[in-house]
Amino acid sequence: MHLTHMVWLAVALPVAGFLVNGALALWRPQAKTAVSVVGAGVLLAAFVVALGVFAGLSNDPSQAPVIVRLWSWLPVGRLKVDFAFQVDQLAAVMLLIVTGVSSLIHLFSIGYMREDPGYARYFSYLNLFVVFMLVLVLGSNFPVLFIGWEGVGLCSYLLIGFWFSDKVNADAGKKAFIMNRIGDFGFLVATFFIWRAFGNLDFAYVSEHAATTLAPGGAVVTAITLFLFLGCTGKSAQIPLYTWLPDAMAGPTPVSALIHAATMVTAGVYLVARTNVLFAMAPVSSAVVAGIGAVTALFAATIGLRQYDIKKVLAYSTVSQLGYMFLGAGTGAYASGIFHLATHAFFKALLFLGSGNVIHAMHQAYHATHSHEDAQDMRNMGGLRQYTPVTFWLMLIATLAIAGIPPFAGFFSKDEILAAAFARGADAPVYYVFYGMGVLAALLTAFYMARLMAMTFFGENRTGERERAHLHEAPWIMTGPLVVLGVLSVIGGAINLPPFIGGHAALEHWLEPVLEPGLRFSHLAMPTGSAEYVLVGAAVAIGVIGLWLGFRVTLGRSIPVARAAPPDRGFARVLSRKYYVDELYDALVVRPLVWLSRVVLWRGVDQRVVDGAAVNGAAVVSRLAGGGLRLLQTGQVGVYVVLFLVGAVWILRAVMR
Amino acid sequence: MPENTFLGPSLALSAILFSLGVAGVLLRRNAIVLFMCVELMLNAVNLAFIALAQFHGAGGQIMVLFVMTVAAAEAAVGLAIILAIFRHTQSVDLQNINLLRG
Amino acid sequence: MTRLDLSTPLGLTLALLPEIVLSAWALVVLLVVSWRHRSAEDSRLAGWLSFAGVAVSAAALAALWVNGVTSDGLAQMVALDPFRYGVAAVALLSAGATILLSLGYLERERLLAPEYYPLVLLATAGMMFLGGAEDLIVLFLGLELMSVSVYVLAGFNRANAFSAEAALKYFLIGAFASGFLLYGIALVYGATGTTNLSLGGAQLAGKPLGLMASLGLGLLLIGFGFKVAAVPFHMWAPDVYDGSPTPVTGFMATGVKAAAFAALVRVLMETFPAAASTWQPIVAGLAIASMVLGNLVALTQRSIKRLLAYSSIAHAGYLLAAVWPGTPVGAGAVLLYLVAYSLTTLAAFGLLAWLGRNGERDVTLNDIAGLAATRPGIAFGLTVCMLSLLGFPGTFGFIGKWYIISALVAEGQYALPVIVVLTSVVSAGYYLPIVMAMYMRPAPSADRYSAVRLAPTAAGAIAVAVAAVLLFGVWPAGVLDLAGQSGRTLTQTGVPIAGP
Amino acid sequence: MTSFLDSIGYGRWILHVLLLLPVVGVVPVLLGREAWAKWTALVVTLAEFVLSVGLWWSLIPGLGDMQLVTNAVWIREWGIAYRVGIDGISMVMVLLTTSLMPLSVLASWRYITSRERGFYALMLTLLTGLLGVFIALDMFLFYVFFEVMLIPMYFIIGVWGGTNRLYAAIKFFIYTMAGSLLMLVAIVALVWRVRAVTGQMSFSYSYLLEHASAAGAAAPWLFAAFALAFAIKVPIFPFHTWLPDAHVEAPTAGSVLLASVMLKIGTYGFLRFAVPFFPQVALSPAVSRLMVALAVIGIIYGALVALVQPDFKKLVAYSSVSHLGFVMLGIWGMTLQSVQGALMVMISHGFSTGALFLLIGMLYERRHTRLIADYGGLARVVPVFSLILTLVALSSIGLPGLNGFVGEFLVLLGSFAAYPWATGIATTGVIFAAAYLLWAIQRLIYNRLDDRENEHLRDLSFRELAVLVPLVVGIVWLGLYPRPVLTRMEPASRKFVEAVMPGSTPAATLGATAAIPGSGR
Repeated sequence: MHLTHMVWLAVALPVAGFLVNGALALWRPQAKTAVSVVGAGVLLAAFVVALGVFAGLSNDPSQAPVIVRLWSWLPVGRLKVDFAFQVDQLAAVMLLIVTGVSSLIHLFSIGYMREDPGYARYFSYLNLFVVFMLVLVLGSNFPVLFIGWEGVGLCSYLLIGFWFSDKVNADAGKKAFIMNRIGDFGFLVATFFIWRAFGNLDFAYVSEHAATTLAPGGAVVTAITLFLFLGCTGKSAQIPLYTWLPDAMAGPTPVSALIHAATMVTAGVYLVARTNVLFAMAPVSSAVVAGIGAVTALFAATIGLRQYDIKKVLAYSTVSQLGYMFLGAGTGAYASGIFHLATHAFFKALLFLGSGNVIHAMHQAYHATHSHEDAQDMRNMGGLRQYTPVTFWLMLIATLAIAGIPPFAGFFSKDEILAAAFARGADAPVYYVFYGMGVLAALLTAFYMARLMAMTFFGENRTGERERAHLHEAPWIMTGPLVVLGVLSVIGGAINLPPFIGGHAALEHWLEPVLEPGLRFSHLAMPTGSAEYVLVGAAVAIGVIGLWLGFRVTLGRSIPVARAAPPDRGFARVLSRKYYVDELYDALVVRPLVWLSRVVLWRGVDQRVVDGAAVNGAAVVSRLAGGGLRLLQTGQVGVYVVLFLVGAVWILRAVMR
Repeated sequence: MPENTFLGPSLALSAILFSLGVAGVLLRRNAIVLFMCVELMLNAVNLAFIALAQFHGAGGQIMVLFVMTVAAAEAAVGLAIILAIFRHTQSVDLQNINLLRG
Repeated sequence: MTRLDLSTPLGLTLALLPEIVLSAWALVVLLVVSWRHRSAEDSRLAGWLSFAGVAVSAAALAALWVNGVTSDGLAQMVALDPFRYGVAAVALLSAGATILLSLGYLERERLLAPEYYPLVLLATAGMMFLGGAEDLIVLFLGLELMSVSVYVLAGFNRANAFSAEAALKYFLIGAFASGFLLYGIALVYGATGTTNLSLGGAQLAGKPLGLMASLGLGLLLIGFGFKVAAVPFHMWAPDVYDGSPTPVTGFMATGVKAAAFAALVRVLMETFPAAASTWQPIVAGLAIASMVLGNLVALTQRSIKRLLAYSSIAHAGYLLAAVWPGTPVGAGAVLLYLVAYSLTTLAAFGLLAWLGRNGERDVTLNDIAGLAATRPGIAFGLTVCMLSLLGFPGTFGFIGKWYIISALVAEGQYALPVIVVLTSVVSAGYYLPIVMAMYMRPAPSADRYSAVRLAPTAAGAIAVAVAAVLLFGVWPAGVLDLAGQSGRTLTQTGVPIAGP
Repeated sequence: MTSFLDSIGYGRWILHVLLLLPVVGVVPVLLGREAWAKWTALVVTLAEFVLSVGLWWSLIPGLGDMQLVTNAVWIREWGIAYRVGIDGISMVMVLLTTSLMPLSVLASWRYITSRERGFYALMLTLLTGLLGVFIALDMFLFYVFFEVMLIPMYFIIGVWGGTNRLYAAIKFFIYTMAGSLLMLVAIVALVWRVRAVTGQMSFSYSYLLEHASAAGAAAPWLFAAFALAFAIKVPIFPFHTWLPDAHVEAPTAGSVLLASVMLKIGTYGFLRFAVPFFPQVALSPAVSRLMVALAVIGIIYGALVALVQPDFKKLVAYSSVSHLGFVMLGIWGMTLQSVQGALMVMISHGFSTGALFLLIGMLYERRHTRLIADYGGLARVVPVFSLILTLVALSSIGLPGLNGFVGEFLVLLGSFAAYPWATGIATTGVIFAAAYLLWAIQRLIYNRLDDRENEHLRDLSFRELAVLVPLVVGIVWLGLYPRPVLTRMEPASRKFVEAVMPGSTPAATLGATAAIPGSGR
C-alpha cells in the first residue's frame, strides 16, 4: 500500500470506530462486546498502519515530507488551506506513540470500564480522541493542526466530564475546555501573525521561508512564538494555565493515562518542535519557553510532594515532566524534548494505568463492603504489593524510570534535557538557573514518587479490616497492556541512546530533516568528555538520593487513614492547597468577570443605561412630553384663544422681520 | 384719484377696531359677547376694504357686501348653536363649557 | 386639452359644472326634505339622493378632468386646472364616503333629520370653491360656505352636550379665525390692488414684500393655520373632532382639511412665490410644531377618536412640510398625501363609528380588545388604516410620505424630512397599540362584538377605501402621475397675463 | 444540472416565482381548514426550497455581477422599477432563507396551537419579505421589503409570543422602524443628488452605485442613515436591546427566523448598500475605527452578558450580538478573507443559532420553562437531544471542523492585517463563547438530575429529528467542506472588496476562482 493511502487510513480507522461506537452508544448501549472489538480493533489496526507509515518513510531516501491533500478546505483568494496531512519524521514518531499507547489503553479500558453503563459512549469518545490526536500530529498546516488541537480538547472535555452527573466532574471538564481556549486564543493570534508575515499557513512553507521572511530575534517572530507558546501552556498545562490538569483527574483513569499524560498534553511540545525554526529564530521566546518549563517543573513538583490523591500526585508529576519537555524545547534540544515526550508517554501511562489498577482494586473492595471511603486517597492504601504484585512491580519500574535511574527510559531523556540546558548556559547564563531548577525538580520528582510508592505499596495496609479481603489484582486485559508499557519503560531509552554509552542518538538523527531548519539558528554544543560524565553522575545521584529520602521519610512515620487525618499545617497546607492558585484565579478572574458581566454590563449597561435610560427613556420622555402638552388642552376656549394669539403674534413678527 | 382719502386714518381705525375685537374675544367669557366681538372684527375689516376700495376699484366694495351676508349667516348659525348649548348647561359662560378636554 | 372660452355664459357654466351641479342638487334635496323629514325612510331617501348628487358632480368633474379643460386666458375667479380637479375629487370622495357612512349611523344614533345631507352637499360645494378659488373673494365665500355648514354638522347631535359643545367651540374660534383671514385678504387686496391670486402674484413679483403685503400674508397664514388645525391654532381640533358625530369628524378631517390645504398652496404659490423666504420658515415652524405636538399628545390618549384627532394634527404637520418647498413637486405631494390621508381616515373613522356602541361616546383600546378573533374583517381594515397612517410600505400612506420626503429632499431640505420620519416613529407608539389591542389581547367575552353590525353601505365604502389604500400602496404609478401633473399645472396658471 | 435548468428556462422565472409562490400560498392557508394550514405551509415552503436549490447552479462561475436580472417598470416617473437579481452573496442568503423556512414550519407543528391559519399565512408572507430583501435591486423595492417583513414578525411575536410579548413586539417594531425611516430619507436624498448630477431619476441599485459619488458632501450623513438602519437590524451595540426581548418572547419559529435570517439583513445591508455606496466615508479612519470598535465591543459585550443570563433563549440572543460582531469586523476588515469570513459567519450563525433556538423550543414544549436553572442532568433522560445540543453548541463556540469556526477564523485572519489590536481583542471572544455556552450546557444536560419533572422527558420525536438533522448535516458539512459555498460567494465578495478598496486584491490572487473546475457549472 502506498504511503499516502496509509496516512488517511490511519485516521479513517478511528473515525469508523467512532461512528460505529457512537451509533451503538445511542441505540445499543449494551452491546459491549461489539464495542470492545470495534473500539480496540480499529486502534490496533491503526497502529499497524502507523508501523507501515514508519517503515515507508524510513525506506524513502529523499527524507522529504509526504503531503497528502485530501480536499481544499478554506480556499479564499490568496489563502489556500487544504485539508491535508503531512507525514515526516516527527509526525511518524508521534503517529507511532499515539496509536501505540492508545491501543494499549483501549485494551486496558475494556477491563477497567467493563461495568460502566456508558461503556459504548466511552469508547466512542476515546476513538474520537484518537482521530483528533492524529489530525493534530498529521495536519500539514496551522488550521488543520488546530482542528486536532481543539478536537482533542473537546474529547478531553467530554471524557473528564464522563460521569457528568457529578457536578465536580462536569466543572472539571468545563474548566479544562475554557483554560485550553485561553491557550487557543494564543494559537489563533499566532496564526494571524504568520498569515500576515508569510501569506501562507503551511508548515512546509513556513519552515522553508522563515529564514528569508522574518528577521531573527525580531519582534514579529518573537510575537508569533510567544503566542504559540501561550497555546502550548494551555494544552500542555504549563504555568499559568496548568490548573485544569489536576482537576482533569476527575475523568476515568485510562483517560488520564492517554489524554492527560501520554498524548494530548504533549501536543504543546510537539507544536514547538513542529515550528522549531520560529522558536530558534526567537531567542527571547525560547528563553521564555525554557524558563516557564523549568519553573513549572519545579513548582508542580513541590505541589506533588503533598498530595494524597494518587492521581493528583501523578497529575502534578505530569505537569512537572511537561515542564522538562519545554525546558528541552526552549533550550533548542527539540529532539530531546520529543525523546522525553516518548519515554514519558511510556512510563507515565504505565503509572496512571497502574494507579488505575490500584484504584480498581480499592474500588472493588469498598464497593463490596458498601463503604464510602475515598478509593484514590493513598492514606487509605498501604501494603498493596501483597495484593497487586504485578501492578506493584510494573509501577516500580516506572518510578525508577521517572526518577532518572539508569538504564530505565527516563534517565536518558531527562539527562539529555538537563545537559542541554547546562550547555546552553554557556552563552546564556540564565539557562544555568533553569538547569538548577531542573535538577532540583528531579530531586523532588524522585522524592514524591518514592512517597507515592511507599504510601501505596509498602507499610501497613490501611484499607480496612473487612475490605482487605476484597483487594485483588486486576484481570489480564488490564495488566497485559501494563506489561508492554513496562517493557517500553525499561528499554525505551534505546531509541535515542547517547554516544557516550555507545549509542548513536537514533531519534535525533531520525528527526534531523524536521529539526534542521531550527538547528541552523541555534546550534547547541553538547557537553562531552568529563563534563558529560559529571553531569550524568550528578543526575543519577540526585535520583537515588530523592528516592531514598522519599522512602525514608514516608515510611519513617505512621500514616493515619484519610478519614482520621489531621489537616495539614503551615507550608504543608499551602502545598496541599496547591499554593491557593485556584482560589487566586477565582478571586482575580472568574468572580470579577461574572460580577462585571452580571452587575455592570447586564443589569447596569444593558438594563439601566441602554434599555432603561435610552430606549425606554425615550418612550417615557415622549409620553411625559405628550402629557405635559396635553395639559394645555383644558377645554377652556379662553386658553385656546390665548394660544391662538400667541401663534398669531409669532407669525406677524416673523413676516415683518 | 380722490384728493382726500383718509386712507391712513381709516386703516388705523380699522386696525384699532380689529384689535378691540380681538381683545374682547381674549377677555370676555360670555359666548354671545364673544361672538359680538368677532362681528366687530369683521366690520373692522369691512372698513379697511372700503378704504382700500377707493384706490383699487369695486372689488373691495363687493367684498364688503359678501362679508355682511356671511356675517349674517354666521350669526344665524352661531346663535342657534349658542341656544343649543344653553339647553344643556343653562349658561353661556364659556368657563362652564369644558366637557371636552385633554 | 380643451380650452374653454370663459367670456361666454356657456363656457363659464361648463367650467363650474361640478360646483353648480352640487349646489343646485343641494337645494333640490333641501326642497325634498322640507316635506319628507320624519322617518328613517326619509333620511335614507335624502341620503341616497345626495349621494346621487355627489356622483353626478363627480361625473361632471371627471368630464372636465379627462378632457383636460383649461381656461382660454387667465381664469378670473375659479381655476381651471388639474389641481382644482384633484382637490374637488378629494372633496367629493370625502362627501360620498361621509354620506355612505352616515346612512346607517344616523339611524342608529336616532339623528333622523335629513337636513344633514344637504348640509354635507353645501359644505362640499364650499370645499370645491375653496380648493379651486383663483380669487380671494371666492376663496372667502367658499371657506364660509364650507365652515358654516360644518358648524351645523358638528352640532348635529343637538341632544348630546358634547356635540353641542364641539359645535360652539368650532364656531367661535372658527369665526374668530375667519376675521384674521379676512383681514389678511383686505391687506393683500390693499397691497396688490386685486383680489385675483395670480395677478396679485404678478404685482408682488420682483420686489421686496411691503409691510401691508407682509401683514396680509401673515394674517392669511393664521387663518389657514386654523383651518388646517396647525399648532398652535389647533386647540379646537381635538375637542371638535371628539364631540362631533363620528362621520362628521371624518368629513372634517378629510374634506375640510383638503380644501384648506389646497387654498393655502394656491395662495402661497400663486400670490407669494416671491416671498418664499418669508413664509417658508413660518410654514416649517408650524409643520414642526404640529408634527411634534400632535404625535406626542396622541401618545397619551385613551379614546381612539381623540387619538385620531391628535393624529390628524400631526398629519397636518406632514402636509405643511409638503407645502414648504412651494414647488410643483411639493404641490403634487400635498395633493397625493391628501388623497391618501383622506381615504385612510375616512375608512378609519367609518370603522370607529361602528365600533362605538349606542350611547357610549368613547371607544378606548379596551373596547376593541380581541376584536380580531371574532371580527377579522373589521380588525384587518382598521389595521390597514393604522399602517397607512403610520406610513408603512405597502399602503397608500407610505406613498404619500415618500412623496413628501421626496419633495423636500429635492429642494435640499433635510431637517424637515428627518423630523417627519422621527415623529412618524413616535406615531407608531400609538397606532400599534390599536393593532395590538385587536390582535394580541383577549376579548373580555366571546360575544363581546357580536352586536357590531356594519351597515352594508358603510361596509362597502370602507372596503373600497381599504382596498384602495392597499392597491395604491402597491401600484401607485397612476395616482402619482395625476398628482405630479396637477402639481405642475399649478404654477403654469400663475403666469401673469394682462389683467381685466 | 445546468443544461436541465436551462431547458426549463429556470433563470427567467425563478426569482419571480420565489417571491410570488408564498403570497399565493397564503390564499389556501387562509381559506382552507384550520388543520390544513400547517400542511399547506409546509408544502409551499418545501416547494420554495426545492425550487430555490436550482439557483446553486444557475450563476456563472467566477462572475461577481448581478445575474438573472429582471427589470420591469413600476413607477416610471420616479425611476422605480421591479428590479431583481442575485449574485453569489444573495444566492447563498436566499438558500439559507428557503432552507430554514420549512424547518421553522415543522418546528411550529405543535408549538402553535391557536389561530394556526393566521400564523402560517404570516410565515409565508414573511418568507416573501425576506427573500425580497435579498434579491431586490431597486432601492424602493428593497425598502418596501425591508419594512414589510416587520409586520409578519410583529404579529408572530405579538400574537403567539410569551408573557411579555406586547412590549417585545412594539419595541422590535419601533426600534427597527426608527432606523429604516431615516434610511428612507437617505435613499431619497441619494436619488435626488444623483439626479442633480446626471439628470436622470432612478432608484436602480446599479445606477445609484455607479453615480453614488454624486452624494458629495452629504455622503457622511447619508452613510450614517444607512448605517443606523442596518446597525439596528444587525444589531450592533448599543442598538441591540430589542433583540433579547424579541427573541425571548417570540415563538420558536419567530426566534429562528429572526436570528437566522433577519439579523443577516443588517449585515447584508452594510455589504450591499451602506459600504459600496459611500466607500470613502465607510473606510475613513474615524468611521472604520468606530465600526471596528463597536464590532469588538459587540463580540465581547454580547459574550459577557450572555454568560450571566438565567434564560437560555436570552443567552442565545446575546450570543447573536457577539457573533454578529464578527460579521461587522469582517466587513470592515475589508480583505477578501475577512469578507468571505463575514459571509460564512452569517450562514453559520443561521444554522447553529437557528438550531439552538429550535432545541430550546423543543425543551420549552415539554417543560414550559426556558430557565437554565430548571434543568440539569438531561443527558441521562434525553441523550439524542443532548448530543445534538452539544454539537450545535460546539459549532456556535467555533470548534474547528464545524461550521462556526470557518467564518470566525477567516474574519479574524483577514482583519488582523488592518486591525491587529482590535482583532486580537476580538479573538478573546472565542474564550468567552466557550465559557457561556459550556456553562449553560453543563447546567442543562450535565450535573445531577435533581428536578423530578425532568425525569420523564421524551427524547426527540421523528418530526423533531427531521427538523434538526438537516441543520446538523449543514453544520458538519460547512465545517469540513465549505469550499463550494466559499467559491460561489467569492466573485461577489471580490467585487465588493475591489469596488470599495480599489487595488486591494492583486490580480494574481484570482487563481482561486479560476482553478475550480468541476464545481459550479
